[in-house]
Amino acid sequence: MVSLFYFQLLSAGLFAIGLYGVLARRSAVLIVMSIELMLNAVNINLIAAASHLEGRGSFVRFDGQIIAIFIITIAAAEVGLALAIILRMYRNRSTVNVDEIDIMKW
Amino acid sequence: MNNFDEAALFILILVPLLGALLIMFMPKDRPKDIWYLAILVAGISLVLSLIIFARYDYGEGGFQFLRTFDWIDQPLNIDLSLGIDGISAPLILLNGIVLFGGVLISQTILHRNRDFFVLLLALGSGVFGVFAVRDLFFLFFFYELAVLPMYLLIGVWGSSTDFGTFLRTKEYGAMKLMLYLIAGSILVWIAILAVYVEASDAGVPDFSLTSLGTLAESGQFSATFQNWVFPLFMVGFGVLAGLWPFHTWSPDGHVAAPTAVSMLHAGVLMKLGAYGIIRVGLTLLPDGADAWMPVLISLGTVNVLYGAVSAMSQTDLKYVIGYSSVSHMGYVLMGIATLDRIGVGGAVLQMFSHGIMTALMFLLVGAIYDRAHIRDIHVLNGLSKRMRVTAFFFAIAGLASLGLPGLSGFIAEFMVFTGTFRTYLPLAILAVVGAALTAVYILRLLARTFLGESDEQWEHLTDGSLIEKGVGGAFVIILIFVGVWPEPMMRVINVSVDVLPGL
Amino acid sequence: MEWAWLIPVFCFAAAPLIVVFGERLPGKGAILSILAIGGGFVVFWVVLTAFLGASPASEINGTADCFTSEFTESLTCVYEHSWFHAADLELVWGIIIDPLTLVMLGLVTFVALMVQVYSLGYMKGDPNFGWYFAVHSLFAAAMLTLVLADNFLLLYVAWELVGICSYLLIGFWHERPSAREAAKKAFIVTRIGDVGLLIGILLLWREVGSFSMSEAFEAASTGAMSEGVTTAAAILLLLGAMGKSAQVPFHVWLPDAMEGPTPVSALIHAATMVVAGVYLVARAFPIFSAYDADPLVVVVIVGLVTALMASTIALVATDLKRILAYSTISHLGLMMLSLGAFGYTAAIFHLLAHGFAKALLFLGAGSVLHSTEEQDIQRMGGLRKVMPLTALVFSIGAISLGGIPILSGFWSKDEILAAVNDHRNVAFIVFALLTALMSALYMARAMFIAFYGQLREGMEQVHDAPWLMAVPMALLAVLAIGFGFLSFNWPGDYDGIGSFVSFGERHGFSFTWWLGILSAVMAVGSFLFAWQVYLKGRISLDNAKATFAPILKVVENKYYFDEVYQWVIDRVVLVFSRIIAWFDRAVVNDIGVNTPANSVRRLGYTLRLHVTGHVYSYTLAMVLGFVGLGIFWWFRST
Amino acid sequence: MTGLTENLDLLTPEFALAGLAFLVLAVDLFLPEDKKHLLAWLSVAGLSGLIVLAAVMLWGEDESLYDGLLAVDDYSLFFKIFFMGMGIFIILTSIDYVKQFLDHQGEFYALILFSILGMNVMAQSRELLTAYIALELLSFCLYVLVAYARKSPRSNEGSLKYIIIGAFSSAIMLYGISMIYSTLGVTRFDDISLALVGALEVSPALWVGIALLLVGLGFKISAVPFHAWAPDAYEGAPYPVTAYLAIGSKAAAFALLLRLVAEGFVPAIDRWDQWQLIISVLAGVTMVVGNLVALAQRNVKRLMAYSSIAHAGFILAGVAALTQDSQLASNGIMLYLVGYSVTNLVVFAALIAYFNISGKEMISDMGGLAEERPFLAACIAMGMFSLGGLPIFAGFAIKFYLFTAVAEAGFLWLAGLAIFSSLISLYYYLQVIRQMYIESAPQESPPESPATGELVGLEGIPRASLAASPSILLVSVLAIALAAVLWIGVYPSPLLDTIEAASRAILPGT
Repeated sequence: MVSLFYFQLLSAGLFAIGLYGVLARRSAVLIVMSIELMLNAVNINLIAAASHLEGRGSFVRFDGQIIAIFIITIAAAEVGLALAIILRMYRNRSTVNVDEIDIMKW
Repeated sequence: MNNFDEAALFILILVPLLGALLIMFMPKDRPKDIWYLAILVAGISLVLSLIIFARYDYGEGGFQFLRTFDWIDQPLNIDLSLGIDGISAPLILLNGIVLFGGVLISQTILHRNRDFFVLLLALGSGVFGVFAVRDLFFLFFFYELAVLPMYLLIGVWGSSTDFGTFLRTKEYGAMKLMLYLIAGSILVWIAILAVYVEASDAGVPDFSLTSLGTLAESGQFSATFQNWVFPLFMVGFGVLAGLWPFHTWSPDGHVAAPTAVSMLHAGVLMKLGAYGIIRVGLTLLPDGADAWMPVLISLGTVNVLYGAVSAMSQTDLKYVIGYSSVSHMGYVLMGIATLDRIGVGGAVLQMFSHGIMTALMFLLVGAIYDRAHIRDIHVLNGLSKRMRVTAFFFAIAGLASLGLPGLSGFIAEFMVFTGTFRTYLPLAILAVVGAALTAVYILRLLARTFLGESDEQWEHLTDGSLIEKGVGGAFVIILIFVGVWPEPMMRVINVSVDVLPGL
Repeated sequence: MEWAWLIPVFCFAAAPLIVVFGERLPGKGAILSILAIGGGFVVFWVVLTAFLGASPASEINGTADCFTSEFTESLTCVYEHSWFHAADLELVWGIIIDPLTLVMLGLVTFVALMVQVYSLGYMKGDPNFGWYFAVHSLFAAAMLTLVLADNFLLLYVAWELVGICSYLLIGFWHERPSAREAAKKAFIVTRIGDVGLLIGILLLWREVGSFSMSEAFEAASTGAMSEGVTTAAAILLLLGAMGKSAQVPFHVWLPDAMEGPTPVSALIHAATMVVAGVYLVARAFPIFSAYDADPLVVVVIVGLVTALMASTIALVATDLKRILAYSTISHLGLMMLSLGAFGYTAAIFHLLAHGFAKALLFLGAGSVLHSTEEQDIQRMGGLRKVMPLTALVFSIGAISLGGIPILSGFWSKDEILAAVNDHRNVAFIVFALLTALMSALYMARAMFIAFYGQLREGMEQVHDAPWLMAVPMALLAVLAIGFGFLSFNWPGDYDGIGSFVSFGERHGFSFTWWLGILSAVMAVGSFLFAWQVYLKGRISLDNAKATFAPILKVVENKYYFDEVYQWVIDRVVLVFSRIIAWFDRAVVNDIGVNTPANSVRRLGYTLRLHVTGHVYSYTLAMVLGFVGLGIFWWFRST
Repeated sequence: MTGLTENLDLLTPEFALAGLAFLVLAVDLFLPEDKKHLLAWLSVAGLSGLIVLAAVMLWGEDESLYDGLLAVDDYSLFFKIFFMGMGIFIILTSIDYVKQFLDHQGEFYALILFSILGMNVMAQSRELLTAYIALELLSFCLYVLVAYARKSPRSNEGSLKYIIIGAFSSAIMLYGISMIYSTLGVTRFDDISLALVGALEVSPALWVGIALLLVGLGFKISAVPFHAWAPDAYEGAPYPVTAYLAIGSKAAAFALLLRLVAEGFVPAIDRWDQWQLIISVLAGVTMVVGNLVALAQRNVKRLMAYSSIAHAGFILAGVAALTQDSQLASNGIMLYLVGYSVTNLVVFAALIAYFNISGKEMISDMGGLAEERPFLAACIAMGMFSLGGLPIFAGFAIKFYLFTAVAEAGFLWLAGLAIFSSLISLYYYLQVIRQMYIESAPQESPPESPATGELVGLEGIPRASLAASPSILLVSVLAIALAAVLWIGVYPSPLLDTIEAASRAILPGT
């Protein structure tokens, strides 16, 4: 059985990559994708934790997975919504580059 | 105690507020009727305050007209507890008088006068409230309520003045006044919270001045605590009282303010600060007061001298009187700081006397400004020719301000001097010198503005209207009455000053 | 006798009535005013009679209000009524009736009555006629209160009120800038002295615990009050007295005060108010003379310096009223000198004699002014021919004040010289004699130049005083001549003024022959000399003038007091005031208030740049926030 | 699993609310364009009914559903009624605006109803996932609502920023939840507190988890430094949505935070003692930065955004002051939320009324308003005074109560800071008042945005759609809200009684 620590490491790594993407990318679409990456990191963390928390090896705890499934659903909805808004943005301003999306500031 | 006594203070606070509410619903195109209504409301307030003052039983002393309304329950226990003592009774009367006078002479305000009277009456209600409550929360509540309308009153109906080298716009004056007073009040607020926390640690989580007073008497507030909280009260309330160096809002505010507002501002509002120091500072934190009084009395002395010296070279009538107020409030602060019964009594009387006197001065300045549209004492001259009565009243007010015996200012200042003589001899001498300086600027003002030949440009001026004369005359009579026979006022003040803790 | 309080009350009541109803009263209120002061005069006589008939043993009305003062050793009655109290401060309306008060009452009521009657004529047709009489009433009331007061506070109250009346009357013709300035100056200069007075009074209160004069005297004489405090209090009271009585260096206001109507000068600035300082020192004599009487040394020096200085100026002044003013200052100095030399009786006696004579002189001068509208004596001359009565009374006044024997001035001046001779060293008597000499000289000078000799051109139409003005002058002239006889031991009970008004041991009339003769000779000599110089022109002063030109210049410029004061006011006080005003605006307000306020706002403008509008910087802020939170958390939990 | 669902009926109001939302959507399909505003009235009627239903049905209940995932107690009832009441007023203030400026009216109201459902569940959830889902329900609705002015680039931009930051922060919060879950093994608030009490020391993983959770919630309540989205979203959103963001979403987030802290953290006294300081620092920074930046604003919506950030700081100070043995702080927070929301309602309703007739939202445009529209100006002024914390308005009483609680909990310095920063806030509130009362009306020229030169607030909307005068509806909403502001300011006692009961549900005390 792989120690929970490694899962957590993996999850943290994935989360960090997502985080980097959010900070570094200038395309709104790519930022949303990076966020998806972060959410998946969360899922890994949850499922791994669920499997390790009690009765190691056998899946007696379901709550982690349940949360993960909820997250997947919500993430899908979120992406849909985000893309719709990005589309609207593109229609009006012909750009999705967040550098240029700064009418409102200060 | 009959029913009237129990309800009197509540009604007193409520009348101006309800009046304001009523005026709010008047049609705005009938300014005259609005004015009449405001007079009615202020008149009722005046009558009430007179009755309350007259019914205050100085033989018995202590707090009277007691009434307590539950406001909110545990865990934050706040009651609206009303009651006045000999210190607040004269001030309530003062507010009644000045408010009534202010409303009367605001006949000339026609532009949006509905809003004007609403705000003015709200201010009056706030002041009544401060003097009538015995609860820290409500004291603070009404304190802020009294400050709130000032911004608009000055900002909308005020006037901007260009002094050549610098400009004082009404916006500036109003904003500075408002922020300054609120800045002072936040110190008070913090101090109130500190007192509450301390009292709560001592097992009395309460804002009531009565129970906090008992707590203070039993020595529950440690000296260290008192020493750091008292300056908050002192400076916080001091700002409103024009304590140097936190006074600049006052002259600038006057220069910008319309007449009635100046009257209330100098006449009543500045008294709130001094009253707060007595009512809250001295009552709750006697040790702190003891420790900080040398500072307060020194600042008070600076007030007296600084205000007088500044007033000497001002050219704007309102600046002169504004700085004179700073100077005179210095006597109030000094009197309080003596922690001597004569001194404190003198301070209270000075509050009353100065209130009437300054209100009168601003009234007359307003009358002049309305006609001449200028307040520069280098330009105005010989006004006594055309405005005999105005000049006469102004002279009386000026003389009261320089401490002429026979007028109320003398008695008050004299008592402050005596109190100070017993406690801080060197400062007392400086204070007496300050009184002499007053003569310099008052006489300069009188000589330049009222005496002498008048220019042609002032030939068209007319004397004060009947209302101005009437209100001014009433004020003059009060000044003389109190100056000649202060006993009715003093015996009320005495009973409560005598029992102030820490004296 | 307890009705003495009525004396001022009549006038107190009259003043507001005249102000309010002036236009509707007969004579615009003048009649009321005169009635009031006349009533006061009548009551004064009633009181005087009662006082003379009373004795401590007889206990008027069964009360023990009267007693024999241990200081003056004369009957003293005190009546008090509570005014107000605050804590342990008890204030009373209280009147004291003793010889000193009585003689002052007599002087004030009489001269005020005379002057008011005179004013009926003098002020006729003035637009502010009623106002004039209202202030006069108020003044009389305050002055009477001042002399009646039995406690220092009431005295101070009256003291200030006479000051303000003086201000109002000096500035009566305020359209004239000089009158305006003079009024202001008078008030402020005396006010400076008043600061001392008030401090002194409060100091006494601090020590004694009461404003009562008798208690203060008690404390001073029994030693309950330390020597230092007593001396300090005396000096402070003296400051007030110097201000009011125009002693050097506070004398500058009095000559300028001549801007007021002349009857005002006669009443306030010659006979009554200005002597209040002398009265105060006399009244507080137990304090001055307590311990080693050190304060009296100051008094005597102040008096001498004032007397000398003012008389020299009077010698060279050319304005008739100013000559009289400087003469007044000089004589006030003499009174102080006398007091400083323990000449209590002499001082008071001179006060009275001078009061009548100087009032007379002023009224005479007023009469001249009234008809010629000329003040400069160099443009007068020979007025005797057109206004004989005025010339006559003026001459009587001048001779009396100049110290020509058997007129009242001679006797009073002689008493002063005797006192100085008895109690002070020889330098004082020399200078005092010098002053007396000069006083005769300038009186003679003014008298001869103005009234005798050739009538000036353009003065032919000048008329003499109307009867309303003449009668008061005549009455005063009688007193100027005959008042001095009161100093003698008359047959019967009366042992001279010294037995009535005295401090300490009573003494009857005594005459130091050598001094009396010397001064008489000097006075007569002076008049003769002046007669030669100014009238006959036989003696020319041009050589002397040339020799003493530098000194003369100093004297003509009044020793530059005004210039120095003006410089101090312009260059020190006003500049200081402007600096403070600037400081208030630029430092306290702009730097102290606006700067913090503006920097907060500027901080806001700077801070808002952190919301860049770019979404990645928002996320970065969140990440940084988390890192900060984590670090903080780490520190907290470990 | 019958035990989990046996008292499902307690959720009737929520089900009904969801049903109402769907009903609105369904009816929307059949209504002609000019009758769409009836949907608003339908929603209002439905919500009113639900308030009555909830009050009657749930009064005094103290139950737990789904094995402690949801709580039906006085606390949740209080917030339910509060949210639905606010919802009613938001809808009422929106009607005119939506009719004039927006398309797809029906869905607008449905979204608001859905978001209220999310808020209701937020207030009653006692478990992290449930809370999260409810939060997302609210957020999704808000994302759409912010973007509702489809043609306006500002609306698009605000929404885009909002959703990106929102998604990002939900990822962060979920990561935090997952860390808590993996270290403590629990997600229910009471279990968290038990686990915290039991744990000897807090492992780094756990504090990372809790910190991340705080960041996520910090985003929702717009605490500095997680606030930067708020000004943009507020400014970009259609006016009623801005109001809704300021009033509804913030209150809901605090309802959740309050329950989380009170039930999850406070009982673990030792830990909470340490964390209080962290939250108080966060609160201090939030109020100071919010108020300072607000000084520099020229757009009134943006100003209100920063103002709401500052107020979040005040409330957060109350959160820091929560203690086990006193309900003072939680009372203070709830009172503050109510008072603040009502005040904001007054301000926003008046601003919306002004916008409806002028299409302007820059502060400088508001000159002379007191002359032209005295009532609107008075409402805005009173609201501003109230926000600035002056009596006789709600702002004073609620601030006093809350700050007293903060001081009483030992954070006198924080109370002092709060008081000081409300002084700063007074300056910008007064600037608005000054503009309306003292300045005269500006010269007639189209308001320009300093950044782009486009029309601010009216992009893509024909100017002809402006109304001639404020509708009676808005005026009556204003009157009612104003009365509430005064009532809370003058006599909050009855309200406090209710709040007291709600507090006791989450903080039973000792």
